[in-house]
Amino acid sequence: MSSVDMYLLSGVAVFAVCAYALVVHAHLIRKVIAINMMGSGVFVLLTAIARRGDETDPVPHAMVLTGIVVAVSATAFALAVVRKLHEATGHAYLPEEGEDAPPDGGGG
Amino acid sequence: MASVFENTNWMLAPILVPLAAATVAFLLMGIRGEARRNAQNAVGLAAALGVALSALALWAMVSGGGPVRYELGGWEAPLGINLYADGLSVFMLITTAIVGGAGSVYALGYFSGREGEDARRKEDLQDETGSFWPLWMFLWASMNGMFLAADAFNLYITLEILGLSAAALITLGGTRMAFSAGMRYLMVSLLGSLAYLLGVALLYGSFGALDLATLGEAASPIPPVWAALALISLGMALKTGLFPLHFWMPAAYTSAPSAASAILAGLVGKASFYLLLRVWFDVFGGSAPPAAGQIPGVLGAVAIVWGAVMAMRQTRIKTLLAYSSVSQMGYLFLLFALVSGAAPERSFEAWGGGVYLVLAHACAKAAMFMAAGVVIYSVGHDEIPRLRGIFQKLPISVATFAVGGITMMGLPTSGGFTAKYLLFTASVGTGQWWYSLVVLAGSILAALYLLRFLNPALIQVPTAKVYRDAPQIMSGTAFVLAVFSVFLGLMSAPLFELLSVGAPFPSGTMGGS
Amino acid sequence: MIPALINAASMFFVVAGAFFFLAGTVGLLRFPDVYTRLHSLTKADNTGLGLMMVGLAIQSGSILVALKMALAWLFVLVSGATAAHLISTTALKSGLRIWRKE
Amino acid sequence: MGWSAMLPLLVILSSALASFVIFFLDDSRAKLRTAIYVGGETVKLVLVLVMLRGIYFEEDYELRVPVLPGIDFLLRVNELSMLFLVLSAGLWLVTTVYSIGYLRGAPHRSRFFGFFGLSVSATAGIALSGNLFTFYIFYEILTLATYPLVVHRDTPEAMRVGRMYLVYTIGGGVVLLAGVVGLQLVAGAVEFTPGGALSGDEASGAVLAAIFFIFIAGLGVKNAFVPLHSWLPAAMVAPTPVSALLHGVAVVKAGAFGIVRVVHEVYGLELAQTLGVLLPLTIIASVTIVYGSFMAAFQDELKKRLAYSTVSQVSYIALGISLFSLTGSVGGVVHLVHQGVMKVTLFLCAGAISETLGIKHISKMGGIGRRMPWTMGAFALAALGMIGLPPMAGFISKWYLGLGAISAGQPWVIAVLVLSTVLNAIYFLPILYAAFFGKPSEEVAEAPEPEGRFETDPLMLFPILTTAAITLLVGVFAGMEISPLGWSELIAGRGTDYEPRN
Amino acid sequence: MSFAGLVLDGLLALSLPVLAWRALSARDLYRAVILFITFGVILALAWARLGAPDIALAEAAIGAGITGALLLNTVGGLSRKNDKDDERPDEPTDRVGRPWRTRLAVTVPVTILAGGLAWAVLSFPAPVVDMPSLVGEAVAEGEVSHPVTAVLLDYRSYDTFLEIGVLLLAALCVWSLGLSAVRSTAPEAVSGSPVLAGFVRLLAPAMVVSGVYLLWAGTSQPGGAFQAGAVLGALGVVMVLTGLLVPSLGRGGVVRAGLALGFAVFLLVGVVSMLATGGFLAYPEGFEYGLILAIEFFLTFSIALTLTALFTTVPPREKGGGA
Repeated sequence: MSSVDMYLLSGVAVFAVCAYALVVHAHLIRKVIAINMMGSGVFVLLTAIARRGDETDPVPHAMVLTGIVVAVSATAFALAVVRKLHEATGHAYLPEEGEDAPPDGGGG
Repeated sequence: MASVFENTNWMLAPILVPLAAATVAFLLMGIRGEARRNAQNAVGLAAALGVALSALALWAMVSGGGPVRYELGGWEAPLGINLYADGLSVFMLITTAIVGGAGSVYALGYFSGREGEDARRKEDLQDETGSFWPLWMFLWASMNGMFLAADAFNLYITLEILGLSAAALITLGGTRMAFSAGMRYLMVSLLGSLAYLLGVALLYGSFGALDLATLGEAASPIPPVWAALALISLGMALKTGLFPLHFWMPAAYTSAPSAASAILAGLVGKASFYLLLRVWFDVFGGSAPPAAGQIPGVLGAVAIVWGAVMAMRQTRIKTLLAYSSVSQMGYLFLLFALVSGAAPERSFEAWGGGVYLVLAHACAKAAMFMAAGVVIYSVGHDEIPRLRGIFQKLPISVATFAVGGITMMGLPTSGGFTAKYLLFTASVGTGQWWYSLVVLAGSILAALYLLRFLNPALIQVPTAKVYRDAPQIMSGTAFVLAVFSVFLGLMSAPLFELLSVGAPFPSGTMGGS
Repeated sequence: MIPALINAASMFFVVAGAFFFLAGTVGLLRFPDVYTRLHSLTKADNTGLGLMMVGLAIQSGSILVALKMALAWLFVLVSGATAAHLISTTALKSGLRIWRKE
Repeated sequence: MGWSAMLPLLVILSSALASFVIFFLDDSRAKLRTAIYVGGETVKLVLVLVMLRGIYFEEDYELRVPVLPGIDFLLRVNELSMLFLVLSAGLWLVTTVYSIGYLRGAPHRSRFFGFFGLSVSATAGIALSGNLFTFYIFYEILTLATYPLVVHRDTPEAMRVGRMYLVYTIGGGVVLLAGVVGLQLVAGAVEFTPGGALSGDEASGAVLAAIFFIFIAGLGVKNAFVPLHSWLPAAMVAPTPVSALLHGVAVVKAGAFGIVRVVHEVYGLELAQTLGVLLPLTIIASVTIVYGSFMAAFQDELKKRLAYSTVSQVSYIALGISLFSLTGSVGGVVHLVHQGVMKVTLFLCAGAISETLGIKHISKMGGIGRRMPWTMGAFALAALGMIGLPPMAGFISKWYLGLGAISAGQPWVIAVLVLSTVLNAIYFLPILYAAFFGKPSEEVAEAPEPEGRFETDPLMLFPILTTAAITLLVGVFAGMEISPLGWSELIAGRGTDYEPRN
Repeated sequence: MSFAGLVLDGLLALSLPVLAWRALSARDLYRAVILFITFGVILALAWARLGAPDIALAEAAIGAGITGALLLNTVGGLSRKNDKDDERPDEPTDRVGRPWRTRLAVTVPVTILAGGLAWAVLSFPAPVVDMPSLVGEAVAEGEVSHPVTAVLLDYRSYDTFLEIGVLLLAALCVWSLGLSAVRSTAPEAVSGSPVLAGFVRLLAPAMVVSGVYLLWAGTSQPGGAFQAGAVLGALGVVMVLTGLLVPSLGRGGVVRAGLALGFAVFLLVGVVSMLATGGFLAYPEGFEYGLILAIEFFLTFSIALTLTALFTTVPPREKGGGA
């Protein structure tokens, strides 16, 4: 097994582990971390793909750079919503399904 | 005249105009009060006009000269990024131009509440931070960008813009429910885009290209391609809200400000569906196993029934509409089963029917959410049991609901009828008659859930109190849009001509033998 | 002859640096409280890294690279010192007792 | 696209546009509303008469707009269209005048008249559609336009019935759609053609027969075939003019008219006979006729009795059509008109009675003939017609049906007709007896004296007298070429070598 | 590749999923965030090994650095809130578990997913398009010699343009929530420390210098607007943390203009080049290098400012009243 293969599998493993955690954990910060790292898994995969041939392929590198910036943007917004939700409800969980009924009176 | 339309730079206008408007509206956030609202309104409306004009220009260009390709930065694919417009792209652009334009006009009234005004749902009336317009413009640009993109990674970025701005629009609702719904949507959206990105990575790993056309030529039935198809489908089904991945939808559509709900329910879900269409038929064309289409097909069929049954059990207009969306989205997914069915000559019918429903449903559902917004604006809530006899007070909005319902039920002469007629024909024609039963059952179920609101609303003893009159422009826009959706069935000929430009299936005679 | 000497010197410095790292890590694990752990960590890391840098600088054979390494070491020194200071101050202010032998 | 192509569209639009304007009128602007309405009607009637003349002289009116590739929106006029069109336009006028009196001072009149006009436009569309696709479109519009009329009273009961009505009719529409699509798939675009559009080679006989029964099931809801009929008696909660419209002109008739179209102009009598689908239809119709008559006899509420009577009478049309005999067809087609005229008269009378005296039940109608002689006279005329007394309209229909049954070799149908006639007599004659010869009931005795010169609102009385007169006239002058009977013979005879008798 | 290199790669590749697992199942959220940052650092190492120094730099600064700071800040904000009203002691030290049935129900599909993906990535065919040589040929003809920069700002400049839009959008989204400033999570002792302030004063010029260097070097070697912006953004975060910058970052109009500047310049260059050459972002002959550098300059500025703004989350203060 070559280095590239190992990194390919590593990226897949990171993606899968984080997908599992994303579903299983309830705390929103954990979910945000999970999604962020899931993205990293894809980036590892892309970088490994770039390394396959004789020359390094710069296009996946550009994709990953873009992806990192997008990921930090999304993470920042997600964390801000977590804070807002925490301000409003006092906790950082999403209501389970069925609990989505309007919690704050008629206005909903 | 013709020479103006031949300039392919038109293709950038639907993307750049809203982006520029978003930037200007963003800068205008600094001004306070009435002045900001007026300035942002002007910018937004100008952009809406620009998008509409450019969509028309593209319509002329594409129907005149066939599909158009644009090389960004002057770089040929696969090195550079291309834009590509065929009939489907332009059709989707027109959809956003119509529904987005109506949404923009509606927003003029919706966010016109004055500070300090007695408002039970303050967040519905004021956009205190002035974020609605820039967010909506980003959202619009991302959708248009998606419809014109010909590059897999570029699509990923537009998906992300779409997800972020849509989530932010939901949280503008400002309630606890809005924050949790916005958060849930953000998660779903990010997860969906990541699944898509992983799919793209697999495709790049297999073929070394991102250009959709290049990928389409190269695609072959090998494990990475199957995995990519599965991941992309999963991600987009999640973002579109296909049963059973629709769990985020009701809360999101309910708690967003109604101006945003209309846009979200009308357009945003359709964008990811568009992507699905592109990927399935333009990229993977022949490499998907024929039975694969049965998975979305069956789930869509279940969604039609499940969504309608759930809609019947709701006590709020907006949740009812949201579950109705679950049901109507199900119709869209039928086409995957029908296209991969036994009779290839029926493919264009099924495909075109699904695509036409996108437009029809977008108009009708947006109009109905707008009408719900008028109710909330005027009455302060949208709880059906407390809205008995509301017809006496808000006749136009109830009428909007009823007229929009015609499309939901798929009755003539609505666009919903045309679409469901074609889906029906295709399902019988491909020998998959069980889908035709679902199509028909969905119509009756739709009638039942619509009556859940219409029946009490029409009753003569009014119990609901209207404490404030909504601006006429709100109810008017909603009504016009709903009426438009009912006449869509009569205007289908030119639109289908447009759709046949660059369609993945030959468009023969439809509905015939 | 010269290359052999250079290699030997460089190896000596790197191994010495590694030893300091090892010692620092043992300290981090074995020492009883925040303050002593910080002590072992910063001392060991600063010295260990310095020695390694020297070893590698000799190996590189370029003044420019050696200077860059020195600069990097300098930054680590400064930030390590600042961080250690901040952690210890915080620990003191939040009332963590200093460990004393019973 | 010339004048003659636009004419069918104008016929539909004349009432539709008037309705649209009326929606936006305030309820209090009664005069303006009436003016617009009557204006629309007059225009429509004139256009219809122009077309009638044109058809008589064998002119073509056709409007074709492609909607989807391969599917056209098609309006085309032929003799059968005209029969239904004249019926609907004429009775609409009468019913409208009646409604103005009936609803005087009631709320939501703009809404009422708006949808009333829309319903009639849809009916005109049904009459004029030239292919199944267009027919289906108007069929569904009719459903939607009549729903607000059914729930017009806005009571919870009305809402419940409204939901039932919608579920039944939309369900029926959906099944009809299935038939339309099915036929489209096997035979392409099917246009209504006298003598039948299908050749029988399009698909196997089983498939064609299956599609035929899908059509019958879809149309049978509006046509109120047993067991799809229960919405019809329930829909009695609607105001009386609406009931008259539903029963006599629009909804039920749309179903019956559709069956005539399908049997005569899609399949053609010959092909239908070859496929063996006619006999089942005869049986369904017969069962419905007998069942409806039986049920009617047990109702005490006048409108309910009339409703079950409709269930029974409308199926005469299908019965006639299903007999493999031109005479039978003539009977069926002519009953389209005759039943309409008679049933509208009966309903209008029932409405006038309940509005003037507040009486809704037959048991309380004793002696009513002396209080409202003109109304009850008209009622008697129509009821006798229903029973089939010569020379009234109903007699003509039953006579032809009977002849048809014999020539089709189905003599048992005569038994059905006789049984039905006996039942008709059983449920109508007691009313007449009580009304004219019975002891005045309490309600009748205590009823207030008429306020004006007439026994009830003249706007209600004159329409009643008009339709009653027509009931008599179409029977008496059935021999004329221009009478409904003459016209029906013309229709039934097209595409065959049938010679109308004298 | 040497055996030692293979072992190192194996260790790195193995430690990534392990770290991810540890981070996500850590006992409390602080630990989770620290492990997340460690993950980022290891990731940067892996990328350095994979011959992607550009990404390694960006990951270290943005992925581990700024994202880590964001997470810490949020976790701190949440726990601080709990200290105050003490209503729910379940955060941040939670170890939220679902019933084992749920876990099993998740494990099975995730295992299938992982297995399928592994099969897929190990059966990649030889690519149809030889992208490296396509890029190589284009770079040889162009004025920008670093291929990654050429891809980012020339061949795929449209992606980068939209991506800067994403950054601007993120700031807009965060501001639309109308959050108030989290009081610095660091205790008073830290934020008031003269040692720290001195350290930052020492650090600031060095970071500015390295940022500018990265920007300038980017056209010919690893580096560029993203890396430079990330470094400067990290500096901004540190300065906010130590109180050298106010959370609202200054006058509203100026901040807003600063955020939008990079995107606006990009858009403007695109439109102007469309007018000049007839193609969006098709740089006129001979202007390629200059335009790219100009765009990168403004991008660096806006990226740095946006990253700082995302950290503070506070909308800028407007004239004539609090925001």
